[in-house]
Amino acid sequence: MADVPRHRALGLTDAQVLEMYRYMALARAVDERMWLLNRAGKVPFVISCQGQEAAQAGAGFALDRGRDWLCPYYRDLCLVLIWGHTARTELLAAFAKAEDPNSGGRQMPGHYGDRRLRILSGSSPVGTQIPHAVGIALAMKMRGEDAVCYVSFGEGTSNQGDFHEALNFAGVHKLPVIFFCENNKYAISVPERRQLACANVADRAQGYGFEGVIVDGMDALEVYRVVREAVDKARRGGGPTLIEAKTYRLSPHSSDDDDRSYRSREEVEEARRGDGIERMRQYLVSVGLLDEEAEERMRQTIRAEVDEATEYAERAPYAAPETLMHHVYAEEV
Amino acid sequence: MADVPRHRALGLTDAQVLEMYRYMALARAVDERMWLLNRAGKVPFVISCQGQEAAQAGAGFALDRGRDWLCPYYRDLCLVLIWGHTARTELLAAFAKAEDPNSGGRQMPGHYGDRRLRILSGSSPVGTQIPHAVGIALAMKMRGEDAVCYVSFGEGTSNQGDFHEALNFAGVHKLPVIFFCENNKYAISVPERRQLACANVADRAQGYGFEGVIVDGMDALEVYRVVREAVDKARRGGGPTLIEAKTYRLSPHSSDDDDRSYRSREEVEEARRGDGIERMRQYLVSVGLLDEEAEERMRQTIRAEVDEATEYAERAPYAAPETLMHHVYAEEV
Amino acid sequence: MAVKLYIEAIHDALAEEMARDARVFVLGEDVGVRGGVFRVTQGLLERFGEARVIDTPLTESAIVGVAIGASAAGLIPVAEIQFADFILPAVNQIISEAAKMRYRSNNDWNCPMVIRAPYGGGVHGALYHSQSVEALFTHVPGLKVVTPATPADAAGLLRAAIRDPDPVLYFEHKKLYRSVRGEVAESDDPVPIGRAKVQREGDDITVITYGLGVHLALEAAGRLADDGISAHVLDLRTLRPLDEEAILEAARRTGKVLIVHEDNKVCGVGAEVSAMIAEHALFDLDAPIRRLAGPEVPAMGFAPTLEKAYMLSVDGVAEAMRALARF
Amino acid sequence: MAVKLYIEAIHDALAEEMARDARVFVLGEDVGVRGGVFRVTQGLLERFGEARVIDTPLTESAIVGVAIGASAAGLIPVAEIQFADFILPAVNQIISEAAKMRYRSNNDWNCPMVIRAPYGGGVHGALYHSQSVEALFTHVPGLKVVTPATPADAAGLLRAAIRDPDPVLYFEHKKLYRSVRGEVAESDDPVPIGRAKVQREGDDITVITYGLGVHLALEAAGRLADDGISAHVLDLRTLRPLDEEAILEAARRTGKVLIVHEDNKVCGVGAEVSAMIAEHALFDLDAPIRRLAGPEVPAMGFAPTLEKAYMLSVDGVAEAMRALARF
Ligand SMILES: Cc1ncc(C[n+]2csc(CCOP(=O)(O)OP(=O)(O)O)c2C)c(N)n1
Ligand SMILES: Cc1ncc(C[n+]2csc(CCOP(=O)(O)OP(=O)(O)O)c2C)c(N)n1
Ligand SMILES: [Mg+2]
Ligand SMILES: [Mg+2]
Repeated sequence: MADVPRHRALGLTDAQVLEMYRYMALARAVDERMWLLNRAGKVPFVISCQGQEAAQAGAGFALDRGRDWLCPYYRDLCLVLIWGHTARTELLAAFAKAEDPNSGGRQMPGHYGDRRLRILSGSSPVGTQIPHAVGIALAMKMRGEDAVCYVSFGEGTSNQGDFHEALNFAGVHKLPVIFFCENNKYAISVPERRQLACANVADRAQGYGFEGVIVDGMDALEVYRVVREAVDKARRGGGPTLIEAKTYRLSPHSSDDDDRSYRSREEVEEARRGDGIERMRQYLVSVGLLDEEAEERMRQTIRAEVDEATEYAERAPYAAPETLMHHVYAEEV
Repeated sequence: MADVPRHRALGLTDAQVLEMYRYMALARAVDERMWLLNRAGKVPFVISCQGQEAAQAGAGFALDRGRDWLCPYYRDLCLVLIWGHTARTELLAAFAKAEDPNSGGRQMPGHYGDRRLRILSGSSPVGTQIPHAVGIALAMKMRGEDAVCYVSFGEGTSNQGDFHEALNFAGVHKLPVIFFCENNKYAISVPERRQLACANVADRAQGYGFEGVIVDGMDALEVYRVVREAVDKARRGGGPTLIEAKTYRLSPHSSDDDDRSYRSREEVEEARRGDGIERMRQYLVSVGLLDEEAEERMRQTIRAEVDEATEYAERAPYAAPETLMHHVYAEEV
Repeated sequence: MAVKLYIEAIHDALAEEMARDARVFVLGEDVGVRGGVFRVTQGLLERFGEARVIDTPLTESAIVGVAIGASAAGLIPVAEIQFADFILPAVNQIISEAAKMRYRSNNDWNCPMVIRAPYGGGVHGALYHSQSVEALFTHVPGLKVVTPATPADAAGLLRAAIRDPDPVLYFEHKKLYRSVRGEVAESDDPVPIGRAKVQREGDDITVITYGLGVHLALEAAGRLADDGISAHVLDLRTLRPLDEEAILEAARRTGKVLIVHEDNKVCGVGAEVSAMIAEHALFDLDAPIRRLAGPEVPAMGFAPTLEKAYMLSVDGVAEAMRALARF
Repeated sequence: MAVKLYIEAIHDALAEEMARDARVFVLGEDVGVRGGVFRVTQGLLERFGEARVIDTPLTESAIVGVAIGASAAGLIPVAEIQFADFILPAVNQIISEAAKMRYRSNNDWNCPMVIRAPYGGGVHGALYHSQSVEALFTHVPGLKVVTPATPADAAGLLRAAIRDPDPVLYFEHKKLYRSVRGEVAESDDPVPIGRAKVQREGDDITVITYGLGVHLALEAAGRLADDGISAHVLDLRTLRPLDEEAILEAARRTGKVLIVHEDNKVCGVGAEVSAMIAEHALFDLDAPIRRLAGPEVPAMGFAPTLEKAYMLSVDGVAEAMRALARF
C-alpha cells in the first residue's frame, strides 16, 4: 500500500491526475489573462478563481461529466473548463461577445451556463442557485435517473436564506445533491468571522439531517476523495452532503476591488505558499509523473491556447443591438 | 435538598408558581371561549395556544416583564397574558374591536403587539419577527441596556430563510436574544418529519455558533429553568441561545382547519394525557400548594373574568369605517 | 358543458393536465394530505401519488427555487403559494431567476412553470390574507400574469399556463372560489394568455377590469341598463402581457373609460391600462379616464367595518359608472 | 455653497446626520472597513466606530429585518443594499413588515428607517448590476421612495429620509455618482419628500422624469432650445408619494407631456404619472401622453452594444421631445 501513489489509491489513473493538473493550470492561465486584459482596459470586469482551482478540480473529477448536473458559482472557472468549456468560451464571455455560450455576452463573465453540458445558467444574486440544484435533484429522483446535481457557493453565501431553505428541502426529500462550499475566507471585504459564528460552514449540515464534511481545498486529491464519496452516496439514494473546502481567495474579490483595505499583503503571501496548483505540481513531481520538460511543454500548450482564445474572442463580434429584444419569452424573435 | 420543592430550588416563590399555573389556566380558558364563540358564529377566526401554555408560562416567568422585549408569534396567548394583556384585550381582538390594543381590530387575533409593554407588533408571514428581535437586541447592546429580546416561532417556521439569517446575525454579533421554538409537531398538516430532517430544531444552533437547548415544553418549571439560564447568559453578554420546547398542538391549526385529515384522534388523545396544565396542577397538589377548593376558586375567578371579557368585547364598537385611511404614515389623520 | 364552481374548475383542470402530461407535478404547503387549505388540490395525492403531489417545508423561496430547478431539468411544476400575501419571500426567485432565466442564458434555458396563489379580500382575511399582489409582477419582463374571473377562464388559463414554455403567475381570487359557478367546456382547450374578453357589450361607457371586479361590473351594468345606460365590460384576464388591441378597442367604443380593480390604485395595473389609452387613443376619449381601485392603505382590516370600507362593491362600481356616464 | 460630486453629497449628508443624531447608524455589506463598494460610507467606520457602522453578513433580508427591529427599539438605521438588484431577497421584510408596521399596529409602532441602494445602468453592470427597481415599491402604501438627481437633492433628500418617521427607500443612480457635480448648501436643511422640482421652465412641451433622466432631458432641452423649442422639465424627485399638484401643473403648462425613465415602461412609474394626468388634466392636453422608457426586456446586457441599446440617451430623449413638439 505504501507504494501506491495517492491518486491511484483513490482510483485515478496517471493520465487523469495529469489532466487534473492541466485544468488547474489552464484555469489559472485564463484567469491571469483576464486580469491583464482588464488592466489593459480591454475587458471591463474580471472575477477570479485564483486559489480555488484545486477544490474545483477535485470536485470536477469526482463527478461524471456524462450525466451529472452543475449549478456553479462565479468562481468556478476551473470546474467549467473540466466540464467542457474552454479558454475560448470564457474569453468570449470576458469580451462579452455574441458567441459566448454562457449568455451570448449578456451576462458578466463568470455567470456560467450551458444546456448542452447540463450547466444551469447562473445569475448574480448569490445563493439563488442552491434551490435550483435541489429542484434538479428532485427531477432526477422523480425520473429515477442516477445523476447527481452539484452546486457551489461561497461561505458568505451560506448565510443567505436560500441556502437554508434549499438544504432543508434536500434533507427532507433525501435528494442526490452535493452542496459544495468554497470557503475562501472572505466575502468581499468581510472576513469569515464576521460572516458566521460557527467554526465551520460544514457544521450546518447537522441542522439538515445529513453529513457535513470539511476538506482541505488546497489538496485536489483529498477534495476528489470526499466529493467522490458524497457522489457515490447520492447515487445510492443516500441523500445530500454538504462539503466545505477550505481555500483562500488569492486575488481581490473582482477587478473592481482593492483588497489592501481589508487584508495584509503578508496574509495573502502566506496563503499563496499553500496554493493548490503548486501543491499538485510537487505531488506529480514526487510520484515521477512530471518533470521540468513536461511542465514546460504543458505551459506552452496552455499559453498557445490562451493566446488563440484571446485573439479569437477579441475579434469576435458583439451581439447586434437589435438582439436586445430577443428571448424575453419563447418564440418571440 | 430532597425536601425543597422544584420551584423553590429554581428560585420561584410559592406565589409565583401558583401565578404561573393561573396564567396557564386563564390562557386555556380564553382560548376555549374563542372556539365556542367561533362555533357559534360570533368570531370569524381562532388560532390556538392549547398544548403550548406550559412552555409559554415557563418562558414568560423567566423573563423580566419590566425591561425585556417580546416578539411573540400567534400562539403565544399565555405569554402575552403574563406580559400584561388580559382576557379582555384578547377577546377584543377576537371580536376585532377598535379597543383591541394589538391592532385596533385591524389584524386577526393572535397578532400581538403593544408598545407600552414592549411587545413588537407581529404579522402573518411566518418568521419575519425573528430578525426584528435581533434588531431589538442589537439596539439593547448598542445602548448598553441589559434587557434581552425574546422571540418565538414554530418548528415549521424554523425552515424559513429569515430564521437562518437572523440567528446567524445574532451569533456573529453575540446579541442578547432568546430564540424560542415551540415545536408542536405540525405545521398545519405537515408533520415535523416532512418539515425538517434533523432530529431537533435545537441542533441548528451549532451552525450559528451558540448553544441549542432542548426542553420538555410540557414541563413549565423545566422550561423556566432553561430560559432563565439563557436570559442570565444573555444579560451577561454571553450572546443568544436557541431553545426548542417540545410541545404538541392539541387543537386544529386554526378554526379553518380540520385536523382529522392528517392525524389520528388516538394521537391527539395520547398527547392530551401529557398536557402541561394538568402536569402543573398535579405538581402543585403534590407539593401542597393546591387543593380542590383552591382550584375551584381559581376556576371560578377565571370564568368570571372570561365572561366579563366576552360581554365587554362583544358590546364594544368596531373601528369606524373612515379610520381605514388612518396611520398609513405619521400624522396623517 | 358542465357547470362548475370556480374552485372546481381549477381543481379539475389541474388534475386533467396532470393526467395528460406526466411531467406536470404539484408542490406547496399542505397541498398533499390536506389537499390545500382551500382544497384546490383535494384528492390529487391519492390519484397521482406522493412523488407528484409534494408537501414542501414552509419555505416559499425554496418552493419557487426548487420549481425553477425542476423545470430546467424537464419537469413542469405547478407551485402553490398558500396565500398570495406569502409570495413575497419568493420574489427574488421569481424576478431574479424565473423571469430572467431564458433571457440571461440567451435562450439556452427556460422555466416552464406555474405559480398559483389565492389572492384578494372579502373573506375576513385581514391584512395578510387578503392582499392583491399582481402589480408587483406585471412590471416584470419575462413573467406572464393571469387572473381568471370565471370558471371557464380559470380552467382554460390554467391549462395555458401549464403548457406555456415560460413562467406564469396564476392568481385565483379567493372570494370567487365558491361564490361563482359557470359553464366549463368538456374539451381541454386552453384560453390563450394575453387575450382580454368582452364580458358584456355596451355603447355608453367602458369598464375595464379583472378578477372579482368583473362580477361587480357586470352586476352594476345590469342595474345601469335598467336606467338606460349601456355599459361595455372588458375582462382583462391576462395582466401581463396586456391585450393592447382589446383595451384600445374597448376604450374607443364608448370614449369613456372606467378602470376597476381591488388592488391599490397607485401604480396598479389600472395605471398602465390608462397610460396605454392616453398614449394611443387619447383623441377618442370623451371623458377623463377614471380609476376605481383599492384605497391607498396597506391592506384591508379584520374588522368587518374596515373590510367593507376597503372592498369594492356593486354599489360603488355602479356609482362610478353612473358618474362617468353623466360626464 | 460647496460644489460636490453626487456621491460626496450623499456621503457628507450621511456623516452629518450621524454626527447630529446618535440614534443614526449604518449597516450593510462591506460598508465598514471597505467603506462600501462604491465608497459612499468611506471613513464612517473610523469616525463613528464599529457599533454605528456595521458590516453585516451577506443577508439582505436580515439587513432590513434587523433594521426594522432596531428602529422599533428607538434607533434610526440607514441600511445599505449593495446593489438595488439585490434588494429582492428583502422584499418581504420591506413590504410585509416595514411598510405595514404602523398601519397594522394602529399607530402603536413605526419604522423610522432608510434603505439606500445604488440603481441604474450605463456602468457595464450587465443584467444584475444595472436594474431599476423603484416600481416594485412605488405601488406600496406605507413606503416612501425617493430618487435624487442632483447633489443638492441627494443631500437634502437623504436628510429628510433619515428624519422621516416612516420607512424611506432612497435610490441613488450609480451613473450619477461621479459624473454629476453641483452646489450643495452648507445648511443641513432637508428637501421635503413628496415635492417635485421644475429643473427648467419651458412652454412648448413638458418632460417629466427623475434620476439620470433629468440630466438627459436637460441636455436635450438645451439642444431643442437652439431650434426654438422650449421644454419644461419636471424632476419628480420623490416617486411615492408623487407630487400630483406639480405634475398636473407641468402637464397643463404645455399640454404636451413626455415621461422619461430608465426603468421598464410597462407598469412603471410613468404609467401612474400618465394615468394621473389622464384622470385630472385630460382636457388640457394637446397631444397623447408619451412615455420613453427602458425596453421590455429583463435588464440590460453586458455587451456594450446591448447596454447602449437599452440605455436612454440624450439623442433618444431629444428625438422623442422633438416628435412631441411637432405633434
Ligand atoms: C444577494 C446578493 N447580495 C450581494 C451581492 C454582492 N456580492 C457579490 S459577491 C459577494 C460576496 C460573496 O462572498 P462569498 O459567498 O464568500 O463568495 P466569494 O466571493 O468569497 O467566493 C457579494 C456581497 C450579490 N451578488 N448578491
Ligand atoms: C410565509 C408564510 N407562509 C405560509 C403561511 C401560512 N401558515 C400559517 S401558519 C403555518 C404553519 C406554521 O407552522 P409552525 O411554524 O410549525 O407553527 P405552528 O402553527 O405549528 O405553531 C402556515 C403554513 C404563513 N403564515 N406565512
Ligand atoms: Mg468567500
Ligand atoms: Mg408547528
